[in-house]
Amino acid sequence: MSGLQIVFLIVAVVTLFSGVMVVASRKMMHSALWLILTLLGVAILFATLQAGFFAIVQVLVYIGAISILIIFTLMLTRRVMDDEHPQVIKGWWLPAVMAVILFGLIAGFLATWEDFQVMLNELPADAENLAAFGSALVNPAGYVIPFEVASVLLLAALVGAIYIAVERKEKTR
Amino acid sequence: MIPLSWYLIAAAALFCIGLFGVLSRKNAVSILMSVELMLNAVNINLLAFWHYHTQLQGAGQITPQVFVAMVFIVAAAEVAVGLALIISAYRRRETPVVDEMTLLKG
Amino acid sequence: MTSETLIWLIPLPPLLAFFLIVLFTNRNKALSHWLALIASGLSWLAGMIVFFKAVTTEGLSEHPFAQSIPWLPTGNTSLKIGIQIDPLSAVVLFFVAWTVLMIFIYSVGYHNFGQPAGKHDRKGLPPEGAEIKDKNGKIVHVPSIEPMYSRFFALISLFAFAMFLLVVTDNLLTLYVGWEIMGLCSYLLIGFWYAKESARKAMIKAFLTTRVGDVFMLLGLAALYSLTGTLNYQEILGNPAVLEQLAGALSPVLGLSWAALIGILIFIGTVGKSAQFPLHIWLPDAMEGPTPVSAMIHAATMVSAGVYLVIRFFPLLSAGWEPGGVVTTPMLVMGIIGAFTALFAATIAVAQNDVKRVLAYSTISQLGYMIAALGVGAYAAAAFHLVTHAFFKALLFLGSGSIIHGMEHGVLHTGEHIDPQNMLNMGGLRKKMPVTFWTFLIGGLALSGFPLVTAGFWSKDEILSGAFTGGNMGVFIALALAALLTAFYTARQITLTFLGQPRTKAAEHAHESKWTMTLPLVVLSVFAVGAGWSGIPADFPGLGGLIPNWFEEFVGSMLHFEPAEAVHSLVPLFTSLVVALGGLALGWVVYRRLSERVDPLEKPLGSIYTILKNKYYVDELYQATVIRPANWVANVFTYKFLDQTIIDGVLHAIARFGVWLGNGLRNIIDLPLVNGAGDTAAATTRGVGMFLRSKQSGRIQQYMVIAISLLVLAGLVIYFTVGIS
Amino acid sequence: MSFWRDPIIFIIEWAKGLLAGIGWGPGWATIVGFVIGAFVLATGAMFFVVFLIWYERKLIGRLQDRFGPNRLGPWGLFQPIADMLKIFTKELITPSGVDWIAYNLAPILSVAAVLMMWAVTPFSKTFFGVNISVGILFLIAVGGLGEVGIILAGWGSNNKYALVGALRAVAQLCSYEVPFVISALVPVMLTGSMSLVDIVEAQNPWYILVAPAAALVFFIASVAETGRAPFDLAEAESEIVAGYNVEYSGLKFGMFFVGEFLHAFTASFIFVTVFLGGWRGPGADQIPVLGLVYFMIKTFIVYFALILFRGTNPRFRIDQMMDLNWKVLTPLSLVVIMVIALVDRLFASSADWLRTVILLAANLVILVVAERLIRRGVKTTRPEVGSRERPVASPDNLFIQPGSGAKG
Repeated sequence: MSGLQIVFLIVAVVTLFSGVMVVASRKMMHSALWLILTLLGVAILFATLQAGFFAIVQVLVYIGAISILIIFTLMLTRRVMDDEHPQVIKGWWLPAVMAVILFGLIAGFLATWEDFQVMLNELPADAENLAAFGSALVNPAGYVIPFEVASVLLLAALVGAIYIAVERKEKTR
Repeated sequence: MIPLSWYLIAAAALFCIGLFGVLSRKNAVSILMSVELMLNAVNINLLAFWHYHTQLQGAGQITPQVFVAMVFIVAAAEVAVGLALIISAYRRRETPVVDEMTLLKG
Repeated sequence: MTSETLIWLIPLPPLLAFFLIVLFTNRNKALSHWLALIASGLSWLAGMIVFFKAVTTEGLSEHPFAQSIPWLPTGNTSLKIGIQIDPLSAVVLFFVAWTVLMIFIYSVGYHNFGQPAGKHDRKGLPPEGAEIKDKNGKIVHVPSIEPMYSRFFALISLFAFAMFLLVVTDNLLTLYVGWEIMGLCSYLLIGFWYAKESARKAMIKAFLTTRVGDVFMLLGLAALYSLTGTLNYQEILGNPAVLEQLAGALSPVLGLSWAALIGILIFIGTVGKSAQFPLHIWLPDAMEGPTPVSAMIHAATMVSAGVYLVIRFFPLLSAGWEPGGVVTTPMLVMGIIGAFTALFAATIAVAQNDVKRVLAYSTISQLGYMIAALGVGAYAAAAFHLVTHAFFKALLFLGSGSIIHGMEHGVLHTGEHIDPQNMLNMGGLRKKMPVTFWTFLIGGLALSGFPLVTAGFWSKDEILSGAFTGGNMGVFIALALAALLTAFYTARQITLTFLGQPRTKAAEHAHESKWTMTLPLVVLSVFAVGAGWSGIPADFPGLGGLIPNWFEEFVGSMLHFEPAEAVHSLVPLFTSLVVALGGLALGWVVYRRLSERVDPLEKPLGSIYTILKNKYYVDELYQATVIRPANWVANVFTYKFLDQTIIDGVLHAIARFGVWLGNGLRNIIDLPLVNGAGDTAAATTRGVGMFLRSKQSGRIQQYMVIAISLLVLAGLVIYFTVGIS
Repeated sequence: MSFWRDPIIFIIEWAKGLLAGIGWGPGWATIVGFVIGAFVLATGAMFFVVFLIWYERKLIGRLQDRFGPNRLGPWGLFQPIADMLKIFTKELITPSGVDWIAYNLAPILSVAAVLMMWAVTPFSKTFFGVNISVGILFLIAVGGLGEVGIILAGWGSNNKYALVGALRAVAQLCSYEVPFVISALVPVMLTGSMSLVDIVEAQNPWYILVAPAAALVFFIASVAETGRAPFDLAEAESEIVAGYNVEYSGLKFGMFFVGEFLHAFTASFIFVTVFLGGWRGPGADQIPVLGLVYFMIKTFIVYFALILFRGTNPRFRIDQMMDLNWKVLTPLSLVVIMVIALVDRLFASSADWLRTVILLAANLVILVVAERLIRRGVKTTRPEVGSRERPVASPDNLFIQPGSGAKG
């Protein structure tokens, strides 16, 4: 077992554990903090896959923006933040069983694939070809249309979020 | 040096944890967080397969990277709109708990 | 900047002007028209540069200026958007750029820019005139500015964009886009004064009639794309192999070859756009638009698009045809329809009194000429006539607008209640409106083909000689007769309008229009004369060879085969001389001394005159054959007979029987047996409903749990049945 | 390689040799080297802060017509050390009702986030932690961790003022990330790489000469990111007591304090790296240690500017702060990046000096136009706050003795 494998195992265990804690903790704030840890773990998993760019972007987008937003929302809905009541619905065991069976199924199906156990070797340094990736995003022969659509989606989300969340004042006469 | 299977299993586990969260948590913000977990699981899968295919074909594969970027974008948009909705609903109904938002009850 | 870049830029300024005017400057009239003018000026400038570059380039027809970029990826191929300037589009670009610029300038004056706003003017109605106090404090009536001035300029800018787009494009798809935008603009411009009922009806009529043609054209386009996989001109028309294949393959319709079928479908599009015989009815009604400008757009620019299309697709239409040989089916259809339309419309024009309607029918007739010319294979002649006709018809329309404007001025001044567009109310305008008179005279002579001097003579002569050498005597005679009538009604129009004595007070008080209106007239009259000199046939007695027949060389190079060795004969030449001069003289003689407001032909011609005046009752025919029957079928057959008698009768019978049967059964079976079972079933349903009701909790998560459970179940089943093997 | 030309690398190589001598493989040696390097750098940075505090207090004192610290040691140099000792010995009070993890994690995160930025900055040609290909993104991402720290502090303290302070701080930091990132894209675009090492190497001439408008936006945004005056709304003493760190005492408060000073210093050396040519200077290529010197000189000049900025500007109101960001900096940075992209593309084939001159001219034009536009939006006459005349301090006033000047 090489050093990288050990690192992977530790990170994966931490990630999964904090993932469980995200859905299991009673305090919403703790759940959000565990989420940050999970996201960080996922970023490290990206790094072990030699996708350094996406690891950094994961930290930037998820931790820097998304989790901050979530915590912000929690603060704005503070009344239930300190809620000590159970945070799961009554029949929570059914989803739990479902999730476990689903996991078994996915694993079972994956195991039938011949390349399942293939080793991921170290890639050459330029494998994550960011320049090619960048130009593919703006190339008509590449992915320019998805990229444009995504930009429009982001813009729409921005406008929509502002529109929904803005507090409409009663019209003053 | 790490088997592909480890990544896939870890991603599947993370996905199922997220699924459980979506199905069982009461608070809407929690559900959103669980959705993020599921999206992250998908991204791990995508990048693992990116690595696999790059290794298989010897050249950097663009498509998986584009997919990952799209997932990031969609996640960001989803969180922005979702949280705005939650805040808006909280203002109207004084609760972020989905259980209490049962306007569709028959 | 390369020519290609410049060509890309040609259509853009008017589009930009359209958006700017609509979005930002529509409050400011001066700014709006300056925007439109500058935009059309830029397009004109670019068009001229491109034209002269095109003219000076050797071998342009083999290597046109062309460029394209992929636009819409569709699977493996992608629809492209591109530009192409070859000799044909170069000359079309030339006259389009000029006429569009002139229209823009003219519109400024026509819509009374600089005049005060009228008190009673409403949006959607022509301006009624304003009252102002002059220096002496007297109240006088003057024309007032159009209330929707900016809107007009926005619309004609969009129109200009579409026309330029249509000309510079290199494929059918973009052409179709421009074509449809023009359809929209013509709809909006015809109905520009939308508060008038007649305008509303005319706009709908124009739109729907042209749509009939467009649907067929779209079918042809789709067939072409599915057969060849491209819509690019060069790839279809410039490729003999493709043409040969299309001409050889048999289509499932009427035993026509694919080339013939597609050709006819595309030609039907032209029939709609260029107002050929069965679908010509919209064009005269289109004169409801702001008088000369929109009319001239419809008559000199847009309808040219249809002819441009068939000229462009001539290689396809004539695929399989050798000069001098048997004409192909589409060409035969075109020859017949064109010649018939030419004669048919010319006869109607003779009996019209509205100054614009005469021109409208004359336009239909002249377009028929071009179509007929193509039908007999006179390719360059058709293109040539397209160009010259655009110039002199634009001139005539703008001139008629100027006349009407002058007359309206007179009407406002005198307060008479007469129609300012009726020629019988005019007369003697020559002295009041000299510039308009001389330019209109030039245009009229060009239209009637006054020998040697005017452009119309040269182009018409070529068409006649083409028809003659093409060996199609029927077409030749029809065209010659049409030419005679053309000269006749032109002379009639000029005589009624300008010569003699004023027949009304309003005509006495008419006066010359502003320079913004007369300047375009002068410019266009130069072209109405000069454009003909570029195409004097080399073998013309006396004059031939003095100036090289540049036009035929330039445009004729588009065709890949040599035109037939012209067996030159003096017959067509004499014919055209005789019909032109004879018609003119006849018209002048008949209408020279008209003093009362009645057409002198009305009595001698009798019922024929009535028929002509009513346009052969085609509108009524459509009313009787299409619209009435449709109404009748709907009302009498479908509603009264089918619906009320048969279906209702059957239903009523069934119902009566049912009632009888029901009553019987009710007492025997229903009450004791069925009701008992029914009640039980209802109670069960209710119970199940009550049970299921608790499941519809409004909780999304619960629903999702159910969904995921089913998914997991399905997964398990698959895993244990398929997955293991 | 002689010792004097590049002492740091020399020492590292020597230490590696030593480890190899013991029999450790090069891989382990590298790891140990990183650990030791990180430890030394972090500790050094922490001690460096002591000097920074003295520097800043002295300067601020001068700005406010005081002497600043002047009792302990030469020029008061030991004053911060005394303060430090005091902070060490203070009692650590943990208020009741705090969230233990959040409360204790927050100060650590806020210092760690800043220190992580040191890992990718090239201090000289040869001396840098790691050269990752997405260095600038890393800086921004790590900045996000600092925000998490602040949020944790605000929420974990179980205090309304702290929460409000944290909300303000995070709103500010999130907002100012937008122009920060966009203006940081300008050097990235000009260089064609996101690696800080590449950016420094490519700066010929310095990017502040090529894109002064972007540099200005970047500077203002990074000041806002540090959360210092005039952007110190998060700890506005007069409004919300002391913001997110109100419940902290002793060393934990000290961590926040250190974090803030360190962040300011870090912001200035990032500015130097991105826009002022980093370690570049005459002879720095040949003698790398000279680069370190240049780097420090430049950093202190920028830091000086930062303190001037702090000392001379009053604190923004929250709406002004947001206005400045969304209505001025963000549009400005968008315009700048578009114009620079366009100009750079149009003149891609012309000579370097010509392109530089044109870019500079374009930037100056943008700045002038922006200044005009902003002036038009500014209200020139401010509404009168009070209607009555205020009492003016005069010699009659009992609290001010005539003749006693202000002495600090």
